[in-house]
Amino acid sequence: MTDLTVTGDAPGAPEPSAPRTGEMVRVENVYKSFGSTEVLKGIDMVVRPAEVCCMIGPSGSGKSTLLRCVNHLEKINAGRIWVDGDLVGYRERGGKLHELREKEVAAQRRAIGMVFQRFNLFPHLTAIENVMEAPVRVTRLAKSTAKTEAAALLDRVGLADKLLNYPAQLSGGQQQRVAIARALAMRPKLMLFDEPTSALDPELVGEVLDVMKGLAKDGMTMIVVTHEIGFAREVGDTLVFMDGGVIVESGDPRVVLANPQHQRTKAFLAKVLS
Amino acid sequence: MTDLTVTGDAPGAPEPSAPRTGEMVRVENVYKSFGSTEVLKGIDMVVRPAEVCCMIGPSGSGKSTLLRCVNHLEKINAGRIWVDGDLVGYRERGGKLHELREKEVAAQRRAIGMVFQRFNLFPHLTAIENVMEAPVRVTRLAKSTAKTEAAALLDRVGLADKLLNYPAQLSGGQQQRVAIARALAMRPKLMLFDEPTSALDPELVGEVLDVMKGLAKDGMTMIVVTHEIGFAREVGDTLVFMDGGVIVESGDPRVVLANPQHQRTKAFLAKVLS
Amino acid sequence: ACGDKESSDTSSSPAPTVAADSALAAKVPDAVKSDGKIVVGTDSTYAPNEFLDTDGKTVIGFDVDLFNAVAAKLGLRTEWVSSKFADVIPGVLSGKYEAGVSSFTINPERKAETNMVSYFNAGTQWAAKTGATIDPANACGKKVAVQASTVQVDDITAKSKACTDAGKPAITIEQFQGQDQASASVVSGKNDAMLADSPITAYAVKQTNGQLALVGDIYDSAPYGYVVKKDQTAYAEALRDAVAALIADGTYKQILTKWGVEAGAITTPALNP
Amino acid sequence: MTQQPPAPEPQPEPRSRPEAIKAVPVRHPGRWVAIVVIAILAAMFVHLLVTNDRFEWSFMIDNMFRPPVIEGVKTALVVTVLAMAIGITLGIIAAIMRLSTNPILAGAGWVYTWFFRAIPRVVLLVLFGNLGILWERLEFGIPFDRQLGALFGIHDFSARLFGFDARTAISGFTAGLIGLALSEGAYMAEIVRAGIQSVDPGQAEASSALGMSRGLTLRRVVLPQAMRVIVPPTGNEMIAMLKDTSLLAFVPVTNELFFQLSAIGSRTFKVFPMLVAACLWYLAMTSILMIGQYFVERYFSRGYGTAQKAKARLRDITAESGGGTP
Amino acid sequence: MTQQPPAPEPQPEPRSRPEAIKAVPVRHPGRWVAIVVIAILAAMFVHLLVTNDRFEWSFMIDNMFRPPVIEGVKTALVVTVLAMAIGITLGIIAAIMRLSTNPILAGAGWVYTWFFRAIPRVVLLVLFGNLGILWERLEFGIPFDRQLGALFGIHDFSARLFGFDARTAISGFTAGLIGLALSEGAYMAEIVRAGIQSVDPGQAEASSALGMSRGLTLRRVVLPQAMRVIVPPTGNEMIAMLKDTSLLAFVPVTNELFFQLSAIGSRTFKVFPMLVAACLWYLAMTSILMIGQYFVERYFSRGYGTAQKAKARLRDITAESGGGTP
Ligand SMILES: Nc1ncnc2c1ncn2[C@@H]1O[C@H](COP(=O)(O)OP(=O)(O)OP(=O)(O)O)[C@@H](O)[C@H]1O
Ligand SMILES: Nc1ncnc2c1ncn2[C@@H]1O[C@H](COP(=O)(O)OP(=O)(O)OP(=O)(O)O)[C@@H](O)[C@H]1O
Ligand SMILES: [Mg+2]
Ligand SMILES: [Mg+2]
Repeated sequence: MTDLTVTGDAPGAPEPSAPRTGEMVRVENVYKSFGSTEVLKGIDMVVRPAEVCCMIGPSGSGKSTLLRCVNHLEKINAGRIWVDGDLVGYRERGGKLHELREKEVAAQRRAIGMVFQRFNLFPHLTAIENVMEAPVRVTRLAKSTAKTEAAALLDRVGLADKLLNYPAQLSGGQQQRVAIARALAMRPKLMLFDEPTSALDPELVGEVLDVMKGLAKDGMTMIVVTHEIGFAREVGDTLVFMDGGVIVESGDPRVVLANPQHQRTKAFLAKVLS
Repeated sequence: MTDLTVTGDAPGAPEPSAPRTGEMVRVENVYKSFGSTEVLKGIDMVVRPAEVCCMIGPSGSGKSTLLRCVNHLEKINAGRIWVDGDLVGYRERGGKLHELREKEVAAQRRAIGMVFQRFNLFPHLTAIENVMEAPVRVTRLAKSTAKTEAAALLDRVGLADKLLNYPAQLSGGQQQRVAIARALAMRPKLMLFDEPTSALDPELVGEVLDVMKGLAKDGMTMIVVTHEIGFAREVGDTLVFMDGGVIVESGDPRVVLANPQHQRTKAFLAKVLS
Repeated sequence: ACGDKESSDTSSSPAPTVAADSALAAKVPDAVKSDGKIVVGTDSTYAPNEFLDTDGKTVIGFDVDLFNAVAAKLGLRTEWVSSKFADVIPGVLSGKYEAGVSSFTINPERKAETNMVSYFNAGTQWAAKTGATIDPANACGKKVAVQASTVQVDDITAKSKACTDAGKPAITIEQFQGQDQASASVVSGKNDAMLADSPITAYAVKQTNGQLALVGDIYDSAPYGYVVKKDQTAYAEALRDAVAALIADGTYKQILTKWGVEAGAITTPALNP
Repeated sequence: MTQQPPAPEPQPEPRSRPEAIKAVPVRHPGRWVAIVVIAILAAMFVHLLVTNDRFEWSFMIDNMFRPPVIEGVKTALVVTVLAMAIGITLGIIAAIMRLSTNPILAGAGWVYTWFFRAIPRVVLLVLFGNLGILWERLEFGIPFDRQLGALFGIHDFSARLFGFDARTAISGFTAGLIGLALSEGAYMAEIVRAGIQSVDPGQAEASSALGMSRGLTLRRVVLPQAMRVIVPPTGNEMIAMLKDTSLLAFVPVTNELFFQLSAIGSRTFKVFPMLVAACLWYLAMTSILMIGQYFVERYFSRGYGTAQKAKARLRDITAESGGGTP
Repeated sequence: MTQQPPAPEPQPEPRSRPEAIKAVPVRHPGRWVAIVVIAILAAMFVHLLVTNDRFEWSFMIDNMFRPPVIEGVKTALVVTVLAMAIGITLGIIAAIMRLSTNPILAGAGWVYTWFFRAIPRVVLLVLFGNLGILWERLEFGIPFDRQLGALFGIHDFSARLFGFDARTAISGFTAGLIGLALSEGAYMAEIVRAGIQSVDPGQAEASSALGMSRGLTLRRVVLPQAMRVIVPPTGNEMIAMLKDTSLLAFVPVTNELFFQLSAIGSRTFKVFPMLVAACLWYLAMTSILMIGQYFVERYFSRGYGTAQKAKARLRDITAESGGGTP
């Protein structure tokens, strides 16, 4: 489980310099602004390997931004993020931070799969080509190997019969499952999901959640932003409730959901569960 | 309640020529094709004044098409539709059907409000201008009167403070409520809703359903295509389940939901309620 | 169509062969003769002086035949480059062309900028639709077509000014990019008359099968000149002497007669007359 | 999965703000090479402008503001405005014709746009400059907006209202203007059509569901929204039209800017400086129009999710700087 | 609300299919008037073509297929292809420069597009035709794709690889081609840029989230999708370029189509038939390109929700016939 260790340091104390072992993600006192609006205001979070961390919170609370910071799609303004022990986006040398070169950032991102709310499949490629693209072009896997692996992955998400369909010929749920397969093709150590089912028709939500449950069972470390409370309760190891750029409350999903400690959490849950 | 009177006539018998009194909508043996695909295959349906008829059914079953036929946004290929006793889109004279002129179709549509899944607000007009547009331009209401009425309507849907916002400055739920106010501004006798909440974030669904509940309580005749089973159970007088272009089952929502008669209904409800 | 036949006839008859004169050749600057040819700028839309043959490539005309002979006298070939009329002299001044041969009437402005060698005498000749009565000396209120940038533009502008000064209506002047359009506009009745160099007008009258007729006499007779750079006087003198030699040996007369423009023959070419 | 008791302090108090990240940026040596190359080229160009005496700067400046040149500038602007005004009108008519369900009207609209878009403007203008060759008199029996037909054969139409001498009427300025306007109409027709088609059909549907007529829908709902799509290319057309007034020199229209500058060039044999002057004049005029277009476009995108747009743009920029978008 | 027991037969058996609706359609008298007007105009135009002897049809047909004219057609096509090829290359380079985060590169790209878009092509071509006025020799020290710079001042650059006589090299055909290509590059830059920007930023994001580099993302994800936006206007540019080869007549390039047709006109004084011939030639050539463009566009929209598109189109049509959309 995530423990939101408010590390023992007094306010203003020097930053701890590295994550402990046995942590897949460590987010430490992260701030992020867009222009003059501050979206993340001191986020601390730890995700251990094989853990499923679900994040909920009202619109605009900064959930997506936090996810995007974890794989350096957004640059943070202050704080540190480590994934699997490596500082994300920077190298610390001689007490100074150096931006990583594009190639190095890309290499870091390969270890992190990301699934977007709006799928973002490549519309000009078929399902199997979508899945093969990164292995073939980035890790320079032989085409035939990549093809076999892609077919296996698509089979795993239940799409063995849709290999040659273009995204436009797939339903939303099918597209999202292709997107998951595409992310898995790079054999990530960590998967980020940003409201993976919220753009889907209610009938199609289940099939995507099932695939995610399977992943969790297989021991994938996952951070999942979701409004599917049922999923969080059943699959999540931790539930994090964000509001206004801070983590208001977190803990075992069954505990948090049954007995929220904070007024804001209570109000939000009341709305969502109604 | 709607009764799906399979009228006593033997197959192939001459069509009954007019709706009975006390019926707001009468749909009789309606067929509709797009090109070679038949989308509606003999729909019969009656909605009485002040009744709320909810329609459910899988994607592609023809729910939207049926709604669009009721206000002649689509031309039917066979059968008849009456709204408030008037044949929709045609005039029967000397045993022949004559297309109504554009003006006459427009006049019929004024009695029928329609709310779309994707709101379809006019993006270049403010909320109040959206509501005033039709009364001022179509029924030639004085601008000042229209403005007062529009403000009252927007107040009724809980948007008294958003009169001057453009649609892009409103949340989805607010936009949909403006769309409802816009339809109400023409004082329709019948309201058609096509999945009015399915494009909304879960948090915003409630506010729109509340407005619709209010309308139902005020005695508006409504046909509502929806996936919100809770709404159908609570507010609907009838529930119609469509599949593959036919009405498979209909009746009291509580009865149909608790005890569906048909296999297809059972399967669908199992999916949606899970 | 008959015009076609004629021009192909004229172009197919062989140009007289001319022997080189090494004394003259020696006066040509190295910059010009080093490649064995003279690059000539010309506006090839001016029949019969210089225009494109039916093959769409070869520039032909009496100017062409004559200057080819002049070059041959200097032991050089010619390369004819089509240009816009207005761009020929600037091209010569910049060194883009080594000579400008495009029916340039010698006038003070041109002489001030360049060296000009006279080789022909042309005047301005008017034409109008057959049967029309128009007096070139008093064309006030008429519509007159002319090719842009020719000396006739100044001429007709002055005439128009004379009209207005005399309290009469001005001449409506329409300036065309090419002489062909100017002539065509008179044939169509769009304009009342045209004026151009005498050989041009004569050729137009001939080509339009009697739809046009000459009006009035040739006036403002002035020499045509070859244009070379101001600082190439020796070269200009060589050209002048070459023309004189051609007059002397009869080739000159032969070429002019071939094109039916012998009326404009001169006896002594001059540098900047 | 590790099982631990929930953290003892479930509500984190944000600690004091850590130091902002000021990282050493990545170097891009390739870029510097490109910049040096650009700098050398620019320097050489400036050197050329200053040292090559064929530019004759003082002569050029002397001559590029002479009254006939200024007259030419005015002509260019007047023709631009008139040709665009007529062209837009024709374009709207032709677009509505092409969108008609009636095949004959749609076909006529198509033929018009096809013909005038297929022929080079310069050929068209020279042709129009010579149209007087066809007739000596033109007579009108139908209103001005039918001038297209009029140009092509009204002389044996019986309902003659008035006539005039075609040789004077259709020449120079008029011929050039009509040619440009007809040509522009064809381009505008395509633009207006694309604009109308770009509007979400749901809009027209919502409008007719409210009982608004087709005309009302077009006027109040579709066209205002189509404007967003129509205005930017119309601005481009305007700029293109200003540039194409230079083609009037070949009609010819003698008080046109390019004609006047060329005339000075050929009179003085200083062709090159006058061509440079033409470039400068057109650069100046089109640049002003471009700036105008920028503001007009900004005006027409008001109310359309400006917030979203700004957000999208911001997102692009930040994603880019984060290494995301190319 | 009425309370009734549920209908006794809850599953309706669809009855036999009723007679299809065959309604008497609404009449549109206004349309008929318009059609009659169009018919009269068309008839008058045909009458004009047949009766007015200034068209000289037989002369025109005799002359419009002569070898030099065919040569001119070939030149037009060759120049179109070459100028577009160079222009597209320049355009992609300039677009990438403009999208660079480096202000100097972006600025250089901007200046290039601004300059060449602001000057009328005809002025540019005449200017290029006279560029020989500036230098007598050109010498090259940098590769061909830097020709822009070369044109503007390479004569005192030290790394001379080879040189040639500028008076012959930069004149006629070469000057015209370079002028058109540089101008086209500026237009293509804008098109490519718009195409790249039209691709959903989510695509680039997804791609970089997969660990693909910026260049890979551009090549494999962004450009293929941008093609859909780039291809149609490039087709238009191609057609515009074909038409603008007629401007080469003013460089002048003597083996150009319009020049050749005009030359026949000037030799024979039958200007009008030759202008009509020019119209017919350009009509034919551009029409063929337009047909080609139609197929290319269709090809490039493959895989992009063709089904949805067809559905949307169908919806338009049916809504229209149902009285919905204007
Ligand atoms: N690129 C950006 N530029 C400017 N503001 C941004 C950007 N991305 C996000 N924001 C703002 O940051 C805030 C948090 O956004 P974020 O997308 O992280 O919220 P969220 O919790 O994911 O909400 P939602 O549930 O709506 O997705 C919002 O106010 C949003 O407007
Ligand atoms: N304009 C059209 N042209 C062609 N086919 C159409 C059109 N509109 C609808 N259809 C087809 O008709 C069928 C029924 O569509 P309809 O939109 O009525 O279904 P629905 O029950 O409303 O489904 P959903 O829940 O997805 O809205 C679908 O197969 C659809 O593809
Ligand atoms: Mg989000
Ligand atoms: Mg639907």
